[in-house]
Amino acid sequence: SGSKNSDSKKSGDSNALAKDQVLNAAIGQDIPTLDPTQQTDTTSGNVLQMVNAGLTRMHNDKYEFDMAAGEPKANADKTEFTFTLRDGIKWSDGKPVTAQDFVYGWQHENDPASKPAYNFLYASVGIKNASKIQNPKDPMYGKVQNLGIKATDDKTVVVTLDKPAPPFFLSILSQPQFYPLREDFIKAQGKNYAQDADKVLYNGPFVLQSWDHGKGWTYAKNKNYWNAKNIKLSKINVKVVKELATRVNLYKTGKIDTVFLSGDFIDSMKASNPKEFHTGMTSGTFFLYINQKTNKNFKNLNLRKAVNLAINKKDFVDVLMKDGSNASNYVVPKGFVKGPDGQDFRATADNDELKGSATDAKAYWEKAKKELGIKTLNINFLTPDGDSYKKWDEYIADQLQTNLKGVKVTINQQPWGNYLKLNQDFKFDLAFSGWFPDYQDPMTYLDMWTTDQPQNTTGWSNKKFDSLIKSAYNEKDPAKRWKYLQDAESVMLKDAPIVPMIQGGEAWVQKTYVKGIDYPLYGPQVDYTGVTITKH
Amino acid sequence: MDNILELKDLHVSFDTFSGEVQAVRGVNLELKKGETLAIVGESGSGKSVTSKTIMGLIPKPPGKIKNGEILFEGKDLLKFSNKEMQRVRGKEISMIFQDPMTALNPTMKVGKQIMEGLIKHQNMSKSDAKKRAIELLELVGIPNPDARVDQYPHEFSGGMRQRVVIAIALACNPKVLIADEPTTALDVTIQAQILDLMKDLQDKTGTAIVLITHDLGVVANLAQKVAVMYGGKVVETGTVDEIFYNPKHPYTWGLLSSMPKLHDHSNKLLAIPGSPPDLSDPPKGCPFAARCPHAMKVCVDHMPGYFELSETQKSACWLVDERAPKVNPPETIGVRGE
Amino acid sequence: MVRYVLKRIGYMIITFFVIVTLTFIAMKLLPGTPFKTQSRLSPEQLAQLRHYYGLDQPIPVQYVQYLWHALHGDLGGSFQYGMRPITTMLAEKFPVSLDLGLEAIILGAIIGILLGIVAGIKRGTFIDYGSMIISVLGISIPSFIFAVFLQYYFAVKNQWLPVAEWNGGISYHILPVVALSVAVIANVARFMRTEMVEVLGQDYIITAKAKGISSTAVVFKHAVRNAMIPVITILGPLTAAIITGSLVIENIFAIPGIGNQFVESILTNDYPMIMGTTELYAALFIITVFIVDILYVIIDPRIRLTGGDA
Amino acid sequence: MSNKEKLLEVKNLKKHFPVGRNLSLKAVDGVDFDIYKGEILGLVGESGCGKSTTGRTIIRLYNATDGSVKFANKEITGKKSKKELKELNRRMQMIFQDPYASLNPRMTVKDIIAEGIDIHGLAKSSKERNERVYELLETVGLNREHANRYPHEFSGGQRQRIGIARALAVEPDFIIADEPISALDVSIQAQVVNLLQELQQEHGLTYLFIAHDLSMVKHISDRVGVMYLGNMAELAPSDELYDNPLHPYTQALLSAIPVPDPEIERTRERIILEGDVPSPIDPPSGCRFRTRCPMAMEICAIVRPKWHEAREGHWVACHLHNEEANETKED
Amino acid sequence: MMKMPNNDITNDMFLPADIDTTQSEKISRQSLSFWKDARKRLAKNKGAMISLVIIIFIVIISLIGPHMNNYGAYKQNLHLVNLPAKIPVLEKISFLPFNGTEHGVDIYEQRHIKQNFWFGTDDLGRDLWTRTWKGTQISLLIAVIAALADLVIGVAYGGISAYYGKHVDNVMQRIVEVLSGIPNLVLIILLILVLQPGLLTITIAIVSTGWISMSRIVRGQMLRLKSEEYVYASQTLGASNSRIIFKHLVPNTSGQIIINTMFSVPSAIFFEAFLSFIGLGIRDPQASLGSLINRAYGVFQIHPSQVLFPSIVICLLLICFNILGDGLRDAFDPKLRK
Ligand SMILES: Nc1ncnc2c1ncn2[C@@H]1O[C@H](COP(=O)(O)OP(=O)(O)OP(=O)(O)O)[C@@H](O)[C@H]1O
Ligand SMILES: Nc1ncnc2c1ncn2[C@@H]1O[C@H](COP(=O)(O)OP(=O)(O)OP(=O)(O)O)[C@@H](O)[C@H]1O
Ligand SMILES: [Mg+2]
Ligand SMILES: [Mg+2]
Repeated sequence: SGSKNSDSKKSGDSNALAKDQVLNAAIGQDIPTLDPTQQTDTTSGNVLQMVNAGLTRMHNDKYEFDMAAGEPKANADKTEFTFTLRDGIKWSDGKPVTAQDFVYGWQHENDPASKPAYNFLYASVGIKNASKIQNPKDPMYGKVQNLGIKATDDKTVVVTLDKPAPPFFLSILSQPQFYPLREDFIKAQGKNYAQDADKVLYNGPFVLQSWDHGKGWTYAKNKNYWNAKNIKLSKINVKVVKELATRVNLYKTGKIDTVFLSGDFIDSMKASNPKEFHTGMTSGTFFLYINQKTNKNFKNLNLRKAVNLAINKKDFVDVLMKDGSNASNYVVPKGFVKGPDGQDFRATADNDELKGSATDAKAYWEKAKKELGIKTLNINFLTPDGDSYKKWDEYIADQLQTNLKGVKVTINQQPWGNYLKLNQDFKFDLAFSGWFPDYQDPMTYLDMWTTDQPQNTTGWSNKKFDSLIKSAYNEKDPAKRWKYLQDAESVMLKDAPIVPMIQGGEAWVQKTYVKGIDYPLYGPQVDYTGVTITKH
Repeated sequence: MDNILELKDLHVSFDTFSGEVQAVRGVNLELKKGETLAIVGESGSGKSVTSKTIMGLIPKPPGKIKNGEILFEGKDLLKFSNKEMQRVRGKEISMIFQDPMTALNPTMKVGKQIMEGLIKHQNMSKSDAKKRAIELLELVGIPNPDARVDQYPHEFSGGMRQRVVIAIALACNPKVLIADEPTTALDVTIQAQILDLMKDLQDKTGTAIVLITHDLGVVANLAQKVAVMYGGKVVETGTVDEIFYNPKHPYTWGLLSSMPKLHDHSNKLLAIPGSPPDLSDPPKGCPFAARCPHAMKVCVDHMPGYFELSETQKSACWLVDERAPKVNPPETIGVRGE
Repeated sequence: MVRYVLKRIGYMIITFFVIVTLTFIAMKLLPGTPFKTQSRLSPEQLAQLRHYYGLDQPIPVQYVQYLWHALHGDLGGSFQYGMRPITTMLAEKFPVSLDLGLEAIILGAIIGILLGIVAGIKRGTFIDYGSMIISVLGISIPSFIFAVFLQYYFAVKNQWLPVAEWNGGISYHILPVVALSVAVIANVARFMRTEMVEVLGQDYIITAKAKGISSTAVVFKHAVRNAMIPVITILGPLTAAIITGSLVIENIFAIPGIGNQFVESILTNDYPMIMGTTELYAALFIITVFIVDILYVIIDPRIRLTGGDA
Repeated sequence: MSNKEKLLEVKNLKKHFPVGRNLSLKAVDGVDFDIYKGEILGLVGESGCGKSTTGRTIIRLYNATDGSVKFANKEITGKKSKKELKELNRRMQMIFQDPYASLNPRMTVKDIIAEGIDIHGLAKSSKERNERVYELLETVGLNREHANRYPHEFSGGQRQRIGIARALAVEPDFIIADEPISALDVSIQAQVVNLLQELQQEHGLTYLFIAHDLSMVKHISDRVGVMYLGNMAELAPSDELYDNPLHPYTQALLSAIPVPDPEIERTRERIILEGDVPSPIDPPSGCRFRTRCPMAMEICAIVRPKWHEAREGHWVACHLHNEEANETKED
Repeated sequence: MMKMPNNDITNDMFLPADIDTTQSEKISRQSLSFWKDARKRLAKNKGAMISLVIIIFIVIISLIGPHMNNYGAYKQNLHLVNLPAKIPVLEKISFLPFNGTEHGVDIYEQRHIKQNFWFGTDDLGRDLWTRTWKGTQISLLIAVIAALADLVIGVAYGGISAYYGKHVDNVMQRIVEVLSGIPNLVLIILLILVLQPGLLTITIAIVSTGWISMSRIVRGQMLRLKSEEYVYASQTLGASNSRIIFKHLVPNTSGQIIINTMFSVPSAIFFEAFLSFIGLGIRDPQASLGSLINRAYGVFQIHPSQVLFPSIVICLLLICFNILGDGLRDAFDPKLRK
């Protein structure tokens, strides 16, 4: 977003463009999948958003109309939208992108036979019949022809919803799950579909020129893209290099132009290449679940507060993260979404509910001990495994043990699959978790805490909170809805059902001749569509 | 000068973990054209070392030749360069080893092993060498040699392998053949075959043979002259008859009387007590003194020189000295066959 | 011979079958699913998905299905890579690893054999000690430590060689191949030396020398050949060592091979991938050992197998 | 001789080793002989003809495939109780061929010699045990200082004597000496042979003396048996065998032995046998020796010659001496 | 009769010498048991002795090292993270990495830190000196337990297989054959995945394949020994099975067992480190050498000293154990014995 992307304004225009508009990058992981139906992760999502296009596209933290020619026509209660497609939009094989392709794409995405991985987005946004089609118990299960999308002609897509469209309706349409798909192509490819660069059709700003599994991939500018004239880069080479140290070396030796940093490389690169160093914030928030469902001790508010205050989050972000992360006492991230008043959610929300020091933590701990009649407390601290978590876990465990005498923390690092299972089975006391938005609305961070939501693995339940969320769901007035959401968050934080830790940041270096890379808080992780390379 | 091979005061030592082993401590030998000289003696008395030294095959280190000359046709082999020695080995002097099971390269065809020497020494072409190899196999009595040349050693029995080894040794018509216990590893019936073969071949080629063995029977069968070694020295040498019927050295006595004779009916063998000297710390005097029933004070500290008993017989024993008391050899000595 | 080969193949199949079964059991003991968004799915949806992936079947049925599919070259799809077929992925990555491994084995074997020959001939000299020190170091120092320091010195600090990558010119191959072949060199050199010493002490070497052929001919025609035959036997263990080494070396030098993929699949619990790779490794190992045995029989004329037509 | 008491009776003894599937190596294939009390029976034959196997089967190191062995009139093959076996082990002992392999390198000479004493509980105290060991050491011509040393410190002849002392420790009646001298130097061989002879006289022992050196066997034995490829070819008192060998194999064997007497060697006529000993896995039909026999007849390939007493105390298995065989069979 | 012309020889020397024939049986060398002999041989092996000393030194320092300061192995301090190594006196020696600088900057001065951390600190501010030696303890512990478990299982398995022979052996060997067809790494990784990393599971995983080579050696050795003549001798004396096993088979296999155990220690150290390196090792806050290296590898270029010290320790350990193993093998090698 603009705030992070400082360079483009200052020096971008003053420099002449280089002859070769080629960007070289490296990443730690290969593309997990090119099939939008299977996509669940950021890397795949990023690639898909670069090479494909839906009705809308996220750019500079705002949605823009992409395949859709402009604002859709909506009915009065905002349950039916009619999109008109742009003229001359084409697939990479030269055939036009039609309204039928959208219908097929959306239906395919909801067809149980295609084993969709992330299609609950349709239910969240309230596309007509989506939740019924997705529910195996419902008679409508799998009957995708009932989905709220129709093509009235080649250029017109009519989308119907179960209830009035939420504010994030247009932004969520930029997600890969809502892309058009070409039935004939998919059928022809069969099993091979999306397995290689030439086994997919593209309609986005770039095409995948090659995908060398495990080694990397290359984007090339898509000449058929309607907005091709505004895409400056002719090529992006992305290498897959697992070790960060190696990626940094590639950067230092000039083999790549930009690289994300973490841990100690942040300090080191900041010191050695200060001009090329950048940090920014992401929309990921990290927190600890407190299990009060099966661990009765955690029903005690004082104990939950003690745990909350015992961890020095400032040191955590300053010394351990160093990537621009923010110590957070909240769940809805900063800079993620603006309200009807044009103000950021956090600017007007309650930020200090869980503020306090280690001393306060001790006081709460003493109280809790008395109330519970305990002297010591053993905490099973569940976390997903992964290199970065290691350090964080140890720090958190150490903080709890040091600041709350008598607490003994056992770290239980588990592979992702196990973690999910243990977490959902409430087999933990504290569990480290992060949350990224599904759509650009505070709701994506809040409705999960309502009573008996599957994601609410704390066992916390608060009637007031539930009713505020419900009100927000049904509220048509954006301002009121906004207020409900802010109140709900405040209610929740007062009760400390979780330990908010941080809002994630990101640090990276990029060569000074690279302009216009954008790292939006919602949308693709990295947006290359505005990048230019100046002479160097 | 009809000695084809002559060893003069040869000394060979080995550097080992437990000090210097003086394996050969002054060996003198003479071998005439077409003659068979047998070297007999206790295990470890230096027989093999002597023969390997002649061939220039003592590994250096740990071995070193401390003194002496090896005159082959009057030229000292010890002064030869490695290259020159290579020309002598196999061509002028060749050697047969004790164990036919290990003496052949297991991964090389038998024919090729015979051909190698031919190609090197006689500049033969491959096909000529192969023809000659087949001839040689035939000569040493291997049936069906045409097929056999292309077989590997493991396809041969022990006796046949020893024949192959002999064929290798005889390939270039050497003037001297050194046979280091050529039959020890073989059964008697096979031994008889091989001894027969060797005699036969010597008759045909006139090669002089140095035959090393433990077995006095083999010596009696094959040799014209005998050298008896003990403790790194030749203690007695002479013709077969002299050594068998008129030996002068108590060790030779012991050796002869500790062997039973098939036709002999006395029921007690004459054993030599004790065991041979440790060559890493050899005795100053006669090496046999410690086991000699007739040892005198002089024997302990003074090594006797050779007493020439006849043109051909020499003995290194103080008993032969006129000052020594007269000692009779054991009864069994000097008895000729029935 | 034919009988022997058949018997060996029988064993190979049994071994492989056991490995497949073991991996299958191991994977079933682990709670992994292809559903990374489990928490956002309703139990019904989850159940439906399990049904689609055949995960609601009884384990024995799944086992039979797995075997049946495996028999048809279908090892399932990668959890990590959008159910991309494991066989395709392995087929893509295997050539890279094979390339690396073969280069390392060939280079290592050649250098190791040469070192071993020289050390064996010059026993007790400083050349001998030198090469034995090299081999002790090579055997002792873990390849990943070696690789890390190699990379630091040659690529990072001095930038003589590329840091990480594969393909495109030998310069990319040098560091990883060297790092991987050190263990091979060390093991081969040591083994070769022992064999040389052993062979040089054999009677037939003396026989050969007694023929008067030159020392070089003795060493190369008689000693080296015989010493090299047993070296074949360590090819099996070496393959295992190369596989082990490749896991980290590929990672350190960012080589898109099986080893790299294997580690990634372990760390991301991509069970089908782990199983597939495990099976590939096992097959590779089994086949190598088999080839080594057959080679041995072919090369060493002493071994004649009884039974069958031999 | 027949009035002497038989200590060991071997009847149709067979020992086959399984090799590979359906194949067996007929190491010993039906031998018969008796050993009388107080005598030395020599057993000769070429390498691999089954001498050791015979000895080892008698002493039950191998289980006999077939046949019977009676020791002091008691059958000793087949299943036996622990007690019976122990008794047998005490009365029957063995001396081995390889002086390097037959002594446990990790045990002191004292423990090696005392092993039998320990097993059979022949010493009441450790003092008595020591005394007994010292005594035995002296019996075999070693001294008591050697008791605490390890085998590798001894020469071959000394080791062989230690092996003898070990066998003597249990005061056996019968000793099987399996090539006790063939690994030794000539001068040392005589030491050991003399010792064995002395012991036999002193203790009234009975020996089965195995060797491939016919002259040594003849020297030490009262009677000599000649084996060929798992069969017994001939058995006779030693002088009789030497003076009047009946079997062509014995004749060839005798003539093949070089005699340490140049005069004899110069004049001796040799019978040189052709070829090698056939494989015991697939031995020739009929007479085992026929493939190398200079006097082989048609019948030799068909009928296995009968083991019979061709003369008083002179047994042979050869078709050349068949008439008597048939005669003896008839009465 | 003749006379040697030698003035030193006097007539009285020709009297019988009283040579004590029993003397000839005397052994002059000092009595050596197998173990003493091996120990002596080992003691002469400089490399092995130096290795032994280094290993002992590392073991000792790994035990006392963590108590040499009071930072503790787990104590975090975010204000003291990522410090380079600094040792008061050694900091003056420029080529040693102990002067508290990193890339030319004195970090201690820059960050105003008064304490000294001998090996520096890690990214959570924990003292690396303490952690390195604690890690060494863990690595050694795993290695020793694994080696011992290999020993127990391998000896039992190999022993039972060889001892019972026939069908038992057949079945057991088929199992081993199948097991050894699996690359050990794969088996280890599978086990770790199923059992979850931890000290015990790593050990179990390493042992899961480690015992096979031991069992093979023991079986092979026992089968060979079973037909050794001294075992037969014992059998003819009526020895019970247990006597044969414990007096003869086991002591004679012990050399091999010890050698193999000695080699399984470095291999276990390696596997632990390897597993840690690929992320399957000991879990923090516990440390092993491998996990320290793994953690430090990521920041190798920034803070080289973090990876340096555990790497040096692990390499030293591996090299020394290997050299010591070689030394033991040479010391026990029967080929060198006579
Ligand atoms: N390469 C060597 N290194 C050290 N010592 C050696 C070497 N070769 C021979 N010797 C020693 O030299 C001495 C003489 O050995 P040699 O082989 O000549 O005896 P030999 O008379 O041939 O005995 P045998 O009858 O047993 O063959 C022995 O003490 C032996 O140990
Ligand atoms: N344990 C065994 N298993 C299989 N075959 C054996 C075994 N022991 C001996 N044989 C075979 O039995 C045959 C007879 O062997 P034995 O040892 O009895 O011969 P020998 O007459 O003692 O020979 P030598 O003179 O070489 O000692 C040989 O072919 C031998 O290979
Ligand atoms: Mg010799
Ligand atoms: Mg035998």
